Amino acid sequence: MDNILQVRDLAVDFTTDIGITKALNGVSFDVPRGQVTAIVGESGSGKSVTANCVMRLIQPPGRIVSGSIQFSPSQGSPFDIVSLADKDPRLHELRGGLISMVFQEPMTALSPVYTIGNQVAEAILCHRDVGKAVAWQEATEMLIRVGIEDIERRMFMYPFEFSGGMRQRVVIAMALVCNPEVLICDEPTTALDVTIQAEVLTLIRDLQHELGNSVLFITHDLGVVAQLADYVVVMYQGRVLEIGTVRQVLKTPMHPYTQGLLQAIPGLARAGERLATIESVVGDADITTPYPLVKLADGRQVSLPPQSTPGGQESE
Amino acid sequence: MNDVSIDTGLATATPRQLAWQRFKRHRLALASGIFLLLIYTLAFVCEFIVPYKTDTRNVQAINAPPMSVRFFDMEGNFHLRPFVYGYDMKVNDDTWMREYTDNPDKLYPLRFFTRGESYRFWGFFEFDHHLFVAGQGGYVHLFGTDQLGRDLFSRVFYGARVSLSIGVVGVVMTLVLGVLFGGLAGYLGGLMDRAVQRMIEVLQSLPTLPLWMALSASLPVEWSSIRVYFGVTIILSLFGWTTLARQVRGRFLALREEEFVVAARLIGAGKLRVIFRHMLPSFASHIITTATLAVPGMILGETALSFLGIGLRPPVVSWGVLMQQAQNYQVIVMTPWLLLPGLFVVLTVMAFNLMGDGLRDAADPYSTGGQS
Amino acid sequence: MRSYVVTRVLGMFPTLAFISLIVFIVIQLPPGDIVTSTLDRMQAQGVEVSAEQVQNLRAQYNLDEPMPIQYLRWAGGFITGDMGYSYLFARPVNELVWERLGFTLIITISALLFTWVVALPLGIYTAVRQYSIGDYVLTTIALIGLATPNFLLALILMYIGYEWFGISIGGLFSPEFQEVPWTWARLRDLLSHLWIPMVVVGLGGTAVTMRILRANLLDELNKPYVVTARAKGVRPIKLILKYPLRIAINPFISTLGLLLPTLISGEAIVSMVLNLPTTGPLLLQALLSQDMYLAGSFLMLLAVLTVVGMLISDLVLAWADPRIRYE
Amino acid sequence: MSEVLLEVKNLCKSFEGVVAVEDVTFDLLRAETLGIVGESGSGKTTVARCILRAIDPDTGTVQFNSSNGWVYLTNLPHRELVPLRREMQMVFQDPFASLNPRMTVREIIEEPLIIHGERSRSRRLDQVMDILDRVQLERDSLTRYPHAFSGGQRQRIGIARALVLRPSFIVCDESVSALDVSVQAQIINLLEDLQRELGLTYLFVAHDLSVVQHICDRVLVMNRGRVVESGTVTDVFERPQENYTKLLLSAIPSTDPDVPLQPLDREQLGI
Repeated sequence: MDNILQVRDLAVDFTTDIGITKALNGVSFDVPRGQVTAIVGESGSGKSVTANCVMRLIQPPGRIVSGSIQFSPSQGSPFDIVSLADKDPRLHELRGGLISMVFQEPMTALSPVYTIGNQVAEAILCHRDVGKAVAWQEATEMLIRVGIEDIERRMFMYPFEFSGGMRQRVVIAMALVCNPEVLICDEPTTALDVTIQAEVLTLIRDLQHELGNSVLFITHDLGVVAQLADYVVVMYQGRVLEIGTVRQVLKTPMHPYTQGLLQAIPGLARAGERLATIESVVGDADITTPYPLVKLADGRQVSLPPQSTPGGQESE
Repeated sequence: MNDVSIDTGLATATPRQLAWQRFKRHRLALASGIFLLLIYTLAFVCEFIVPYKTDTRNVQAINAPPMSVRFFDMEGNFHLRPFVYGYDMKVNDDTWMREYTDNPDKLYPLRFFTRGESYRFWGFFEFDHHLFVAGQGGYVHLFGTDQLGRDLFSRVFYGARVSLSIGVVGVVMTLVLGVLFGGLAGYLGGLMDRAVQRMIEVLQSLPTLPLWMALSASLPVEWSSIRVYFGVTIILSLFGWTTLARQVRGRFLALREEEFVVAARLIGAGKLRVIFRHMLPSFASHIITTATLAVPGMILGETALSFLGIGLRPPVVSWGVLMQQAQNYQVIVMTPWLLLPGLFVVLTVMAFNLMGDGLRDAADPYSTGGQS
Repeated sequence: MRSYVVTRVLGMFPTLAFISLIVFIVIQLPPGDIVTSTLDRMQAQGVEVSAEQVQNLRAQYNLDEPMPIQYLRWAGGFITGDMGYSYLFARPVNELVWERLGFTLIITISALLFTWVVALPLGIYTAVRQYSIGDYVLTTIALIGLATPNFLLALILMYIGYEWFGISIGGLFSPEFQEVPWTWARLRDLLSHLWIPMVVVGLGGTAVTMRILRANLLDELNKPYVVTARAKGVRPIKLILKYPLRIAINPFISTLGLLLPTLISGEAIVSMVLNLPTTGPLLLQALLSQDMYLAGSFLMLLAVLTVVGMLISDLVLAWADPRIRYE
Repeated sequence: MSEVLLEVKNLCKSFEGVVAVEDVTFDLLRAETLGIVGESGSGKTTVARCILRAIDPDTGTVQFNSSNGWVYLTNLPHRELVPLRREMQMVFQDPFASLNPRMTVREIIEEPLIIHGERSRSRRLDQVMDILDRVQLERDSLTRYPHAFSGGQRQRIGIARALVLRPSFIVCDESVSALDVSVQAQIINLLEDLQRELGLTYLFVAHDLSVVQHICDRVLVMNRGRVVESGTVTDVFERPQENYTKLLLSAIPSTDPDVPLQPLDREQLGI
């Protein structure tokens, strides 16, 4: 089946004064073309590290120890992102051109000393051989598309003159302006108020439908996952515990950790009752053991509990 | 917020122990600290360390170059006891300069922990033992001598006592002024804050050296050495406190809003308790760092003023006073060893800067506290 | 922006008024005045002076007036461009000051330029190549530069110049150009002498600036906006220059103003060692002989210079940083 | 049962001319949990801090039903507030910033006892141990410093410090919003257990509506410094009257993929 990204056995170490921390410990999953894949996990699960690996943004003291990320663009031959040399021209083409990224903090993700127009148009100038006027024009169109009004004036304004939600729209425009094949969103709504979050989520969902690119969405919020994702990867302490479609994972979670996570969310349905905690759901079982990943007939990877592994399937 | 606690060794370590561990990792900072400890100790007991007093003249050695300590004599024989050669002086017929060479007949062994010139230790009690002296009625000038035949090695360490202490005394005064004004501005705010801010702005926009010069020049000539010493120190700290005051004020304002300080107020802690139990410990490390980094400025200031002849004055010996002898290039070309006090200034100032850097890194309680 | 400039410029005046007061107090501090020191001199030569003569002398120098009047007279004169009369040189201060101030300015500004030209690339290099051998070497040199009093550096250069090259370093002109009117040849001669004070005065500042820039850049290098720009595909060199450097340079511009007092201080002492015809040596002379108007005017002019310098650096900062400009 | 513990009337507070809280009025009943929800800048934290006098309000009154009868908190000089601190405490948002990094857990939890005049060392230690058990922290935590604990454990230390004086009233200022979902659940359970055991009254400030929905009996919705709607949780969350409340509720993404997110439009609602 058609996967635009295939992550296999990815391992990342962070060397600190205390010792080596294994931020990723053999992570494998697929990102199907034209769909939204969400990686969900709590802090320390390694979900952001995974996203940064795809962009090759891991900096010392972090280091990719092993594994591969096979990228299959719609044109040209597939290649492994991990093994690209630092000076490989494909790396430059990749960052911002084929794959682009939206970060968590809209307040600090834009340089305070350049205008919005400058920073969005720069993304075009970095990847396409067009004049400044063309870049400016296309940047304007993209900003209109993400819902920035009064554009003639706003192009010349500085990020600090924008609200948080507006800034995140600008960052999204900046990421989409080169029409990337993959859009990575690293907790893009965590720093926003719930009403603004809803607006931004709707925007991302609509743009994805419209442009048809593949999205890798990093979040800790299962509500956001439910609303946006087609596929879900559940991570915990640097490992993938469960993979499946959004309905499989959220409605019939198999891994006890996922079950615990879902039950720990407070809500009206269980008002007055005690909330379940991971411990109460998992008990003494070792929740760091991932369920084996299985390739289904349609080529998708999913995880199944060991006892239910279908015979004959080629397991990963 | 990783829900995994750090291994138990670090868990019970006090913040001070953690800071010490971080500081120890800075090899250069640690080495600088040891160097400073050493040189301050030597300066403290300089009467004992050096063979001569500051005004002892050796008329056989005027403007004589540094001697080297030897174990092998000119015939290549090994001597268990280190020794120096005395000078052989000859006046150059063309330049009329004294030129010195080693005299193999004057072999002076060094004797350790033995009697030499008597001195009053810190002016209090009479003593006559020295770390080393030259035996057999000879003399030893490890750093050479000046135009009056005074031993530069001895003078450098006496000078260290004055120059190094001026750094510390000056910084203490700076601290008092800085913490006082900064604290007042930060705590009282309003009019006081604006007044202090304005004062700092004015003081910082004055070129310090000319102003130091003007103030030093106004110290009466008839003042005793000790009064001049304190006069110069006060002048140096008068313009140095602004940086510290700014920092104290800034930290004060920031800390006042910190959640743990608000928490302390909400459990009913009084003002004094909030300040001394919660706020001061949090910026004590910053104050120590700033103070360490401020000492070099004081030492350099004293050196510059004394060098110009308007700071400390002979017979007081300080590094700046010593450098004053090397004011023009004729002197330097003939007797370059008179620049040696400068080397001590450079080393000391470097050591303070390096140690300050190390302290600054160690001061932050969470720099490796376990969060990303 | 305009209102910022206006408030900033207006704010300069109270500062200057304050400074003039401090300067006046400082120069009044020494016990005695020009009259007593003149009297001492005369008496040393065996000249008897009557009390009446002393009174006349004081009146002539306006020293019999109360202090506030003296201050106002001095400050007022200063504003109108009349800086009084130097007793030491028996000439109006105006005549003595301008040429020397010009040389001070030339040395200070060239030292400032030297500082920037050297510190900027080296600071960027040491930050981007953190913990490389080059970083260690340059950082060590900077540390030594920071720890060396600049008069010592001047002395060492003098020694090296004489021992190795057999030239005597010092002064701003060769003897044949000392007292002649300005020509191209004289200018060339000045430039050939200028580099030594420029390097000596500028080196300490260069070390400081390099360290500040390195620290600032390291702070900025991993900020989210830099990561965003990298993820956007901006090429490495442009990335550094356009993003972190632009921000790292802002606090740096504001230190430019604070650098001026240091440079002027350094210039004063180096000039005395190198025997340069600038304000420093004359100021010292004036202070030692209690030539109050001369010393006061020098101090005040140097202060005006730094305050204006700081104003310029603030305005440049406002121009460079939209966050300030738009407030 | 429904005795009034706290009465807030016409509370106003501005910061440098910007209005943060405008004319806020409400009552708080003993042993209930009242939630204040709103977006950032709605003034909810300012209200909480004004009540405990961490900030002094501009105008308005706060009356507190203390063990010695009713007092006007807003008029009291800070000196006279000290004895009242025994009865009202706060649990902060940031488990990292709210604990003094230079004090051990024991010193942190013991400090309120010292301030409020408990002189016997052994009695103090007993109380500290007791509260440690209640918040489910190991006893060997006492000699450790905050840096040795995870976010959830630190929040327990913060709760212990607030509870050691046996207050009747606790303000929780976003106390669980910085925590991961799994840790958040533990802390919410803990807060509920403590409320049952000790008969505590909570003022619970949060931006997370589902947390408020779970833990609170009644709720105030704030927007731009004003209370726009108040009532029982069931009323407000199931039958919201005000447009702003409707907007807030519509923006919560459901964890059910079959319930699509359809946020209301600010402009259509006229907000």
